[in-house]
Amino acid sequence: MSFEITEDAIDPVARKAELDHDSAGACATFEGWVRDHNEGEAVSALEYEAHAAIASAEGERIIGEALERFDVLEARGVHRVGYLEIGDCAVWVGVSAAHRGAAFDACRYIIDELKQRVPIWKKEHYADGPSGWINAVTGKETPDSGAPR
Amino acid sequence: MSFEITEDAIDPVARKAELDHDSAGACATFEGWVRDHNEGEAVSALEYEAHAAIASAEGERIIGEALERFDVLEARGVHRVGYLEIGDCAVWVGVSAAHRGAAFDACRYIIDELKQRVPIWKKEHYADGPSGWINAVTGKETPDSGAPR
Amino acid sequence: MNISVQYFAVFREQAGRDTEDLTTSAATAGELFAEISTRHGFADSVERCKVAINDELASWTTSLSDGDVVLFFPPVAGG
Amino acid sequence: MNISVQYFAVFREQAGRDTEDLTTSAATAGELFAEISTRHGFADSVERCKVAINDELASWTTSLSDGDVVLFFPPVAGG
Repeated sequence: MSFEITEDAIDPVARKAELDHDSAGACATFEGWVRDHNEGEAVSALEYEAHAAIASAEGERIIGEALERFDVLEARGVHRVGYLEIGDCAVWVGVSAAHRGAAFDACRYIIDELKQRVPIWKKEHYADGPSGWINAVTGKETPDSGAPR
Repeated sequence: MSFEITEDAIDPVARKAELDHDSAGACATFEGWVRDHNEGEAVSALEYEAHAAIASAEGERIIGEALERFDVLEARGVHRVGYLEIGDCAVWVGVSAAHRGAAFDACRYIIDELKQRVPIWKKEHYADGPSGWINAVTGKETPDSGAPR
Repeated sequence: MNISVQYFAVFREQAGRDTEDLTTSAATAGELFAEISTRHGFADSVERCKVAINDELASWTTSLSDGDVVLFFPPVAGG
Repeated sequence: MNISVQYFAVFREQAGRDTEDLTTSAATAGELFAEISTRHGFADSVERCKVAINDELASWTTSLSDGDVVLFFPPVAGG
Protein backbone atom coordinates (compact mmCIF):
# COMPACT_ATOMS: atom_id res chain seq x y z
CA MET A 1 0.00 0.00 0.00
CA SER A 2 1.58 3.26 -1.12
CA PHE A 3 -0.87 5.66 0.52
CA GLU A 4 -2.53 5.42 3.88
CA ILE A 5 -4.95 7.27 6.11
CA THR A 6 -4.08 6.78 9.77
CA GLU A 7 -5.30 7.90 13.18
CA ASP A 8 -1.85 7.35 14.67
CA ALA A 9 1.13 9.68 14.82
CA ILE A 10 3.07 9.53 11.54
CA ASP A 11 6.53 7.91 11.77
CA PRO A 12 8.67 9.55 9.05
CA VAL A 13 11.64 7.27 9.76
CA ALA A 14 9.67 4.08 9.14
CA ARG A 15 8.04 5.57 6.06
CA LYS A 16 11.31 6.74 4.59
CA ALA A 17 12.79 3.26 5.01
CA GLU A 18 10.21 2.07 2.47
CA LEU A 19 11.90 4.29 -0.14
CA ASP A 20 15.27 2.49 0.09
CA HIS A 21 16.56 1.33 -3.27
CA ASP A 22 20.15 0.60 -4.36
CA SER A 23 19.65 2.66 -7.51
CA ALA A 24 18.34 5.68 -5.57
CA GLY A 25 20.65 8.69 -5.45
CA ALA A 26 18.01 11.16 -4.31
CA CYS A 27 15.21 11.24 -1.76
CA ALA A 28 12.80 14.15 -1.43
CA THR A 29 10.27 14.31 1.38
CA PHE A 30 7.53 16.71 2.38
CA GLU A 31 5.80 17.05 5.72
CA GLY A 32 2.77 19.18 6.44
CA TRP A 33 2.81 20.40 10.04
CA VAL A 34 0.01 22.02 12.02
CA ARG A 35 0.99 25.66 12.22
CA ASP A 36 -0.07 28.22 14.76
CA HIS A 37 -1.80 30.56 12.33
CA ASN A 38 -3.91 30.67 9.18
CA GLU A 39 -5.01 33.73 7.26
CA GLY A 40 -3.96 35.93 10.16
CA GLU A 41 -5.81 34.00 12.87
CA ALA A 42 -4.09 32.27 15.79
CA VAL A 43 -4.79 28.54 15.57
CA SER A 44 -4.62 26.33 18.67
CA ALA A 45 -5.30 22.91 17.09
CA LEU A 46 -6.66 21.19 13.98
CA GLU A 47 -9.14 18.40 13.51
CA TYR A 48 -8.88 16.33 10.32
CA GLU A 49 -11.75 14.26 8.98
CA ALA A 50 -11.56 11.93 5.97
CA HIS A 51 -13.62 9.43 4.09
CA ALA A 52 -10.93 6.83 4.68
CA ALA A 53 -11.81 4.35 1.91
CA ILE A 54 -12.16 6.95 -0.86
CA ALA A 55 -9.22 9.00 0.43
CA SER A 56 -6.98 5.91 0.41
CA ALA A 57 -8.06 4.92 -3.09
CA GLU A 58 -7.55 8.44 -4.46
CA GLY A 59 -4.17 8.72 -2.71
CA GLU A 60 -3.07 5.41 -4.28
CA ARG A 61 -4.17 6.73 -7.67
CA ILE A 62 -2.07 9.89 -7.22
CA ILE A 63 1.02 7.89 -6.19
CA GLY A 64 0.49 5.70 -9.26
CA GLU A 65 0.32 8.79 -11.49
CA ALA A 66 3.58 10.09 -10.00
CA LEU A 67 5.33 6.77 -10.67
CA GLU A 68 4.18 6.94 -14.29
CA ARG A 69 4.91 10.60 -14.97
CA PHE A 70 8.31 10.94 -13.31
CA ASP A 71 11.47 8.87 -13.45
CA VAL A 72 11.27 7.78 -9.81
CA LEU A 73 11.81 4.51 -7.98
CA GLU A 74 9.52 4.56 -4.94
CA ALA A 75 6.81 6.92 -3.68
CA ARG A 76 4.73 6.82 -0.51
CA GLY A 77 2.25 9.02 1.30
CA VAL A 78 0.36 9.03 4.57
CA HIS A 79 -2.23 11.43 5.98
CA ARG A 80 -3.24 11.54 9.60
CA VAL A 81 -6.80 12.22 10.78
CA GLY A 82 -8.25 13.18 14.16
CA TYR A 83 -7.29 15.90 16.60
CA LEU A 84 -3.80 17.34 16.00
CA GLU A 85 -1.83 19.93 17.93
CA ILE A 86 0.61 22.63 16.81
CA GLY A 87 3.75 21.01 15.37
CA ASP A 88 2.12 17.64 14.71
CA CYS A 89 2.74 16.08 11.31
CA ALA A 90 -0.55 15.90 9.36
CA VAL A 91 0.79 14.56 6.07
CA TRP A 92 4.02 12.96 4.88
CA VAL A 93 5.12 12.34 1.29
CA GLY A 94 8.40 10.71 0.25
CA VAL A 95 9.95 9.85 -3.11
CA SER A 96 13.22 8.18 -4.12
CA ALA A 97 14.79 8.45 -7.58
CA ALA A 98 18.13 8.07 -9.33
CA HIS A 99 18.36 11.86 -9.74
CA ARG A 100 17.11 14.77 -7.66
CA GLY A 101 15.03 16.61 -10.27
CA ALA A 102 12.52 13.80 -10.62
CA ALA A 103 12.42 13.23 -6.84
CA PHE A 104 11.52 16.88 -6.17
CA ASP A 105 9.02 17.08 -9.03
CA ALA A 106 7.20 13.89 -8.06
CA CYS A 107 7.10 14.82 -4.37
CA ARG A 108 5.56 18.17 -5.20
CA TYR A 109 3.11 16.65 -7.66
CA ILE A 110 1.87 14.22 -5.01
CA ILE A 111 1.30 16.79 -2.27
CA ASP A 112 -0.32 19.25 -4.70
CA GLU A 113 -2.73 16.60 -5.97
CA LEU A 114 -3.45 15.23 -2.50
CA LYS A 115 -4.52 18.67 -1.36
CA GLN A 116 -6.84 19.11 -4.34
CA ARG A 117 -8.37 15.69 -4.73
CA VAL A 118 -8.39 13.61 -1.56
CA PRO A 119 -11.55 13.82 0.60
CA ILE A 120 -9.97 15.17 3.76
CA TRP A 121 -11.23 18.22 5.63
CA LYS A 122 -9.80 20.24 8.42
CA LYS A 123 -11.46 22.22 11.14
CA GLU A 124 -9.43 24.87 12.86
CA HIS A 125 -9.73 25.55 16.54
CA TYR A 126 -8.84 29.16 17.28
CA ALA A 127 -7.09 30.55 20.29
CA ASP A 128 -9.79 33.18 20.74
CA GLY A 129 -13.09 31.94 19.40
CA PRO A 130 -15.09 29.12 17.90
CA SER A 131 -13.86 26.65 15.29
CA GLY A 132 -14.23 26.73 11.51
CA TRP A 133 -13.94 24.36 8.57
CA ILE A 134 -11.18 25.32 6.16
CA ASN A 135 -11.76 25.67 2.48
CA ALA A 136 -8.77 24.69 0.37
CA VAL A 137 -9.98 26.66 -2.65
CA THR A 138 -10.05 30.05 -1.02
CA GLY A 139 -8.03 29.33 2.10
CA LYS A 140 -10.87 30.96 4.02
CA GLU A 141 -13.17 29.11 6.29
CA THR A 142 -16.58 27.99 5.16
CA PRO A 143 -19.52 29.39 7.16
CA ASP A 144 -20.19 26.90 9.92
CA SER A 145 -23.57 27.48 11.48
CA GLY A 146 -23.49 24.16 13.27
CA ALA A 147 -27.11 23.63 12.25
CA PRO A 148 -29.25 23.68 9.11
CA ARG A 149 -30.18 27.15 7.93
CA MET B 1 25.74 26.64 12.57
CA SER B 2 23.40 26.01 9.64
CA PHE B 3 25.76 23.97 7.48
CA GLU B 4 28.24 21.35 8.50
CA ILE B 5 30.82 18.98 7.05
CA THR B 6 30.99 15.76 9.06
CA GLU B 7 32.84 12.46 9.02
CA ASP B 8 30.02 10.79 10.94
CA ALA B 9 26.83 9.19 9.66
CA ILE B 10 24.17 11.85 9.10
CA ASP B 11 21.21 11.73 11.51
CA PRO B 12 18.22 13.14 9.59
CA VAL B 13 15.94 12.95 12.65
CA ALA B 14 18.19 15.16 14.77
CA ARG B 15 18.69 17.57 11.88
CA LYS B 16 15.00 17.85 11.14
CA ALA B 17 14.30 18.68 14.78
CA GLU B 18 16.30 21.88 14.25
CA LEU B 19 13.66 23.00 11.73
CA ASP B 20 10.80 22.98 14.29
CA HIS B 21 8.91 26.24 14.42
CA ASP B 22 5.34 26.92 15.59
CA SER B 23 4.67 28.96 12.46
CA ALA B 24 5.90 26.20 10.14
CA GLY B 25 3.23 24.44 8.09
CA ALA B 26 5.63 22.84 5.62
CA CYS B 27 8.92 20.98 5.78
CA ALA B 28 10.81 19.88 2.67
CA THR B 29 13.92 17.72 2.93
CA PHE B 30 16.38 16.31 0.45
CA GLU B 31 18.81 13.45 0.94
CA GLY B 32 21.55 12.43 -1.47
CA TRP B 33 22.22 8.69 -1.22
CA VAL B 34 25.12 6.72 -2.66
CA ARG B 35 23.62 4.85 -5.58
CA ASP B 36 24.85 1.68 -7.21
CA HIS B 37 25.48 3.15 -10.64
CA ASN B 38 26.68 6.29 -12.45
CA GLU B 39 26.74 6.92 -16.17
CA GLY B 40 26.11 3.24 -16.80
CA GLU B 41 28.87 1.90 -14.55
CA ALA B 42 28.27 -0.27 -11.48
CA VAL B 43 29.51 1.61 -8.41
CA SER B 44 30.51 -0.27 -5.24
CA ALA B 45 31.32 2.69 -2.95
CA LEU B 46 32.12 6.42 -2.91
CA GLU B 47 34.83 8.40 -1.23
CA TYR B 48 34.13 12.07 -0.48
CA GLU B 49 36.85 14.61 0.12
CA ALA B 50 36.29 18.25 1.13
CA HIS B 51 38.20 21.31 2.12
CA ALA B 52 36.23 21.43 5.37
CA ALA B 53 36.78 25.09 6.32
CA ILE B 54 35.98 26.53 2.90
CA ALA B 55 33.15 24.04 2.31
CA SER B 56 31.53 24.98 5.63
CA ALA B 57 31.84 28.69 4.94
CA GLU B 58 30.40 28.36 1.43
CA GLY B 59 27.59 26.13 2.70
CA GLU B 60 26.70 28.72 5.35
CA ARG B 61 26.65 31.38 2.63
CA ILE B 62 24.23 29.32 0.53
CA ILE B 63 21.89 28.71 3.49
CA GLY B 64 21.97 32.46 4.17
CA GLU B 65 21.04 33.19 0.56
CA ALA B 66 18.09 30.77 0.77
CA LEU B 67 16.82 32.46 3.95
CA GLU B 68 16.96 35.82 2.18
CA ARG B 69 15.47 34.79 -1.17
CA PHE B 70 12.61 32.58 0.01
CA ASP B 71 9.91 33.05 2.63
CA VAL B 72 11.21 30.28 4.89
CA LEU B 73 11.71 29.93 8.63
CA GLU B 74 14.66 27.58 9.11
CA ALA B 75 17.16 25.91 6.78
CA ARG B 76 19.96 23.46 7.50
CA GLY B 77 22.41 21.34 5.56
CA VAL B 78 25.06 18.73 6.28
CA HIS B 79 27.49 16.91 3.99
CA ARG B 80 29.36 13.79 4.97
CA VAL B 81 32.92 13.03 3.88
CA GLY B 82 35.00 9.87 3.91
CA TYR B 83 34.27 6.39 2.63
CA LEU B 84 30.54 5.74 2.00
CA GLU B 85 28.73 2.62 0.91
CA ILE B 86 25.68 2.08 -1.30
CA GLY B 87 22.60 3.51 0.42
CA ASP B 88 24.53 5.79 2.78
CA CYS B 89 23.33 9.38 3.08
CA ALA B 90 26.00 11.74 1.69
CA VAL B 91 24.10 15.01 2.01
CA TRP B 92 20.99 16.21 3.83
CA VAL B 93 19.13 19.49 3.35
CA GLY B 94 16.00 20.55 5.25
CA VAL B 95 13.82 23.66 5.18
CA SER B 96 10.72 24.71 7.13
CA ALA B 97 8.31 27.42 6.03
CA ALA B 98 4.75 28.59 6.57
CA HIS B 99 3.80 27.34 3.09
CA ARG B 100 5.04 24.48 0.94
CA GLY B 101 6.02 26.37 -2.21
CA ALA B 102 8.80 28.29 -0.45
CA ALA B 103 9.95 25.17 1.42
CA PHE B 104 10.37 23.19 -1.82
CA ASP B 105 11.99 26.09 -3.71
CA ALA B 106 14.51 26.85 -0.96
CA CYS B 107 15.39 23.17 -0.46
CA ARG B 108 16.08 22.78 -4.16
CA TYR B 109 18.04 26.03 -4.33
CA ILE B 110 20.31 24.88 -1.50
CA ILE B 111 21.13 21.45 -2.93
CA ASP B 112 21.63 22.86 -6.45
CA GLU B 113 24.05 25.51 -5.17
CA LEU B 114 25.86 23.09 -2.85
CA LYS B 115 26.57 20.82 -5.79
CA GLN B 116 27.95 23.67 -7.87
CA ARG B 117 29.90 25.70 -5.35
CA VAL B 118 31.08 23.75 -2.33
CA PRO B 119 34.61 22.25 -2.54
CA ILE B 120 33.68 18.59 -2.18
CA TRP B 121 34.85 15.86 -4.54
CA LYS B 122 33.86 12.28 -4.94
CA LYS B 123 35.80 9.31 -6.14
CA GLU B 124 33.85 6.33 -7.32
CA HIS B 125 34.95 2.80 -6.65
CA TYR B 126 33.70 0.48 -9.36
CA ALA B 127 32.55 -3.08 -9.03
CA ASP B 128 34.81 -4.14 -11.91
CA GLY B 129 37.82 -1.89 -12.13
CA PRO B 130 39.81 0.98 -10.68
CA SER B 131 38.40 4.13 -9.12
CA GLY B 132 37.77 7.53 -10.70
CA TRP B 133 37.14 11.12 -9.61
CA ILE B 134 33.74 12.41 -10.66
CA ASN B 135 33.30 15.65 -12.47
CA ALA B 136 30.05 17.45 -11.62
CA VAL B 137 30.13 19.52 -14.79
CA THR B 138 30.06 16.67 -17.25
CA GLY B 139 29.05 13.84 -14.92
CA LYS B 140 32.02 11.94 -16.38
CA GLU B 141 35.09 11.05 -14.48
CA THR B 142 38.26 13.07 -14.77
CA PRO B 143 41.35 11.18 -15.99
CA ASP B 144 43.09 9.86 -12.91
CA SER B 145 46.65 8.80 -13.69
CA GLY B 146 47.61 8.59 -10.05
CA ALA B 147 50.92 10.27 -10.93
CA PRO B 148 52.20 13.38 -12.74
CA ARG B 149 52.14 13.09 -16.50
CA MET C 1 -36.51 6.62 -6.10
CA ASN C 2 -35.08 6.01 -2.61
CA ILE C 3 -31.60 7.41 -1.98
CA SER C 4 -29.45 7.44 1.11
CA VAL C 5 -27.28 10.57 1.48
CA GLN C 6 -24.17 11.00 3.64
CA TYR C 7 -22.74 14.37 4.65
CA PHE C 8 -19.15 15.25 5.54
CA ALA C 9 -17.36 18.06 7.37
CA VAL C 10 -19.13 21.41 6.99
CA PHE C 11 -22.02 19.80 5.08
CA ARG C 12 -22.68 17.53 8.05
CA GLU C 13 -22.80 20.52 10.35
CA GLN C 14 -24.94 22.59 8.01
CA ALA C 15 -27.36 19.69 7.45
CA GLY C 16 -27.33 18.93 11.16
CA ARG C 17 -26.96 15.22 10.48
CA ASP C 18 -24.60 12.48 9.15
CA THR C 19 -27.04 10.70 6.90
CA GLU C 20 -30.47 11.20 5.44
CA ASP C 21 -32.82 8.81 3.61
CA LEU C 22 -34.98 10.49 1.03
CA THR C 23 -37.24 10.01 -1.95
CA THR C 24 -36.28 12.11 -4.95
CA SER C 25 -37.02 12.57 -8.61
CA ALA C 26 -33.50 13.92 -9.27
CA ALA C 27 -32.04 12.07 -12.27
CA THR C 28 -28.36 12.85 -11.60
CA ALA C 29 -26.03 13.43 -8.66
CA GLY C 30 -25.89 17.11 -9.64
CA GLU C 31 -29.66 17.51 -9.56
CA LEU C 32 -29.81 15.87 -6.15
CA PHE C 33 -27.08 18.18 -4.85
CA ALA C 34 -28.99 21.25 -6.08
CA GLU C 35 -32.14 20.03 -4.35
CA ILE C 36 -30.38 19.35 -1.05
CA SER C 37 -28.14 22.40 -1.24
CA THR C 38 -31.16 24.69 -1.33
CA ARG C 39 -32.86 22.91 1.54
CA HIS C 40 -29.81 22.91 3.86
CA GLY C 41 -28.32 26.22 2.71
CA PHE C 42 -24.96 24.82 1.58
CA ALA C 43 -22.72 27.72 0.64
CA ASP C 44 -20.38 25.86 -1.73
CA SER C 45 -20.90 25.62 -5.46
CA VAL C 46 -20.97 22.33 -7.30
CA GLU C 47 -17.68 23.12 -9.11
CA ARG C 48 -15.74 23.03 -5.85
CA CYS C 49 -17.47 20.04 -4.28
CA LYS C 50 -17.26 16.34 -5.06
CA VAL C 51 -19.69 13.47 -5.05
CA ALA C 52 -19.23 9.75 -4.51
CA ILE C 53 -21.80 7.06 -5.19
CA ASN C 54 -21.59 3.75 -3.36
CA ASP C 55 -18.07 4.59 -2.09
CA GLU C 56 -16.57 5.49 -5.50
CA LEU C 57 -15.90 9.05 -6.68
CA ALA C 58 -18.46 9.92 -9.36
CA SER C 59 -19.28 12.86 -11.60
CA TRP C 60 -22.17 15.28 -11.17
CA THR C 61 -23.76 13.95 -14.36
CA THR C 62 -23.83 10.33 -13.11
CA SER C 63 -27.39 8.94 -13.15
CA LEU C 64 -28.87 7.85 -9.86
CA SER C 65 -30.38 4.43 -9.27
CA ASP C 66 -32.83 3.33 -6.63
CA GLY C 67 -30.98 2.38 -3.44
CA ASP C 68 -27.79 4.39 -4.20
CA VAL C 69 -25.76 5.75 -1.31
CA VAL C 70 -24.70 9.28 -2.31
CA LEU C 71 -21.86 11.05 -0.47
CA PHE C 72 -21.51 14.84 -0.70
CA PHE C 73 -18.02 16.22 -0.10
CA PRO C 74 -17.40 19.93 0.54
CA PRO C 75 -14.16 21.43 -0.85
CA VAL C 76 -11.26 19.30 0.40
CA ALA C 77 -8.48 20.73 2.54
CA GLY C 78 -5.95 18.08 3.45
CA GLY C 79 -2.34 18.63 4.34
CA MET D 1 58.01 35.24 -5.05
CA ASN D 2 57.61 32.15 -2.86
CA ILE D 3 54.20 30.44 -2.97
CA SER D 4 52.91 27.31 -1.30
CA VAL D 5 50.42 25.34 -3.39
CA GLN D 6 47.92 22.74 -2.17
CA TYR D 7 46.23 20.21 -4.43
CA PHE D 8 42.88 18.45 -3.95
CA ALA D 9 41.17 15.35 -5.30
CA VAL D 10 42.19 14.56 -8.89
CA PHE D 11 44.73 17.41 -8.92
CA ARG D 12 46.49 15.82 -5.96
CA GLU D 13 46.67 12.51 -7.78
CA GLN D 14 47.77 14.08 -11.07
CA ALA D 15 50.44 16.18 -9.32
CA GLY D 16 51.48 13.19 -7.25
CA ARG D 17 51.58 15.32 -4.10
CA ASP D 18 49.47 17.24 -1.56
CA THR D 19 51.53 20.41 -1.44
CA GLU D 20 54.35 22.04 -3.31
CA ASP D 21 56.53 25.05 -2.46
CA LEU D 22 57.67 27.00 -5.48
CA THR D 23 59.16 30.21 -6.74
CA THR D 24 57.13 31.86 -9.47
CA SER D 25 56.87 35.07 -11.43
CA ALA D 26 53.10 34.55 -11.98
CA ALA D 27 51.27 37.75 -11.06
CA THR D 28 47.81 36.25 -10.56
CA ALA D 29 46.22 33.01 -9.37
CA GLY D 30 45.20 32.31 -12.97
CA GLU D 31 48.73 32.69 -14.28
CA LEU D 32 50.03 30.35 -11.60
CA PHE D 33 47.34 27.78 -12.47
CA ALA D 34 48.32 27.90 -16.15
CA GLU D 35 51.96 27.37 -15.25
CA ILE D 36 51.24 24.42 -12.97
CA SER D 37 48.55 22.96 -15.18
CA THR D 38 51.00 22.56 -18.05
CA ARG D 39 53.64 21.01 -15.84
CA HIS D 40 51.32 18.45 -14.19
CA GLY D 41 49.03 17.87 -17.17
CA PHE D 42 45.79 18.92 -15.45
CA ALA D 43 42.89 18.18 -17.82
CA ASP D 44 40.38 20.70 -16.42
CA SER D 45 40.00 24.23 -17.74
CA VAL D 46 40.16 27.26 -15.48
CA GLU D 47 36.45 28.01 -16.04
CA ARG D 48 35.44 24.84 -14.24
CA CYS D 49 37.98 24.97 -11.44
CA LYS D 50 38.21 27.15 -8.34
CA VAL D 51 41.03 28.75 -6.42
CA ALA D 52 41.35 29.74 -2.77
CA ILE D 53 44.09 31.90 -1.31
CA ASN D 54 44.93 31.59 2.38
CA ASP D 55 41.75 29.55 3.01
CA GLU D 56 39.30 31.97 1.34
CA LEU D 57 37.76 31.45 -2.10
CA ALA D 58 39.39 33.89 -4.54
CA SER D 59 39.13 34.81 -8.20
CA TRP D 60 41.56 33.88 -10.95
CA THR D 61 42.52 37.53 -11.35
CA THR D 62 43.53 37.93 -7.69
CA SER D 63 47.14 39.11 -7.39
CA LEU D 64 49.57 36.85 -5.58
CA SER D 65 51.76 38.00 -2.70
CA ASP D 66 54.92 36.48 -1.39
CA GLY D 67 54.10 33.73 1.12
CA ASP D 68 50.53 33.07 -0.11
CA VAL D 69 49.10 29.59 0.27
CA VAL D 70 47.22 28.85 -2.96
CA LEU D 71 44.66 26.02 -3.13
CA PHE D 72 43.63 24.58 -6.50
CA PHE D 73 40.21 22.91 -6.62
CA PRO D 74 39.17 20.70 -9.53
CA PRO D 75 35.46 20.80 -10.55
CA VAL D 76 33.38 20.09 -7.44
CA ALA D 77 31.02 17.14 -7.21
CA GLY D 78 29.26 17.01 -3.84
CA GLY D 79 25.93 15.39 -3.10
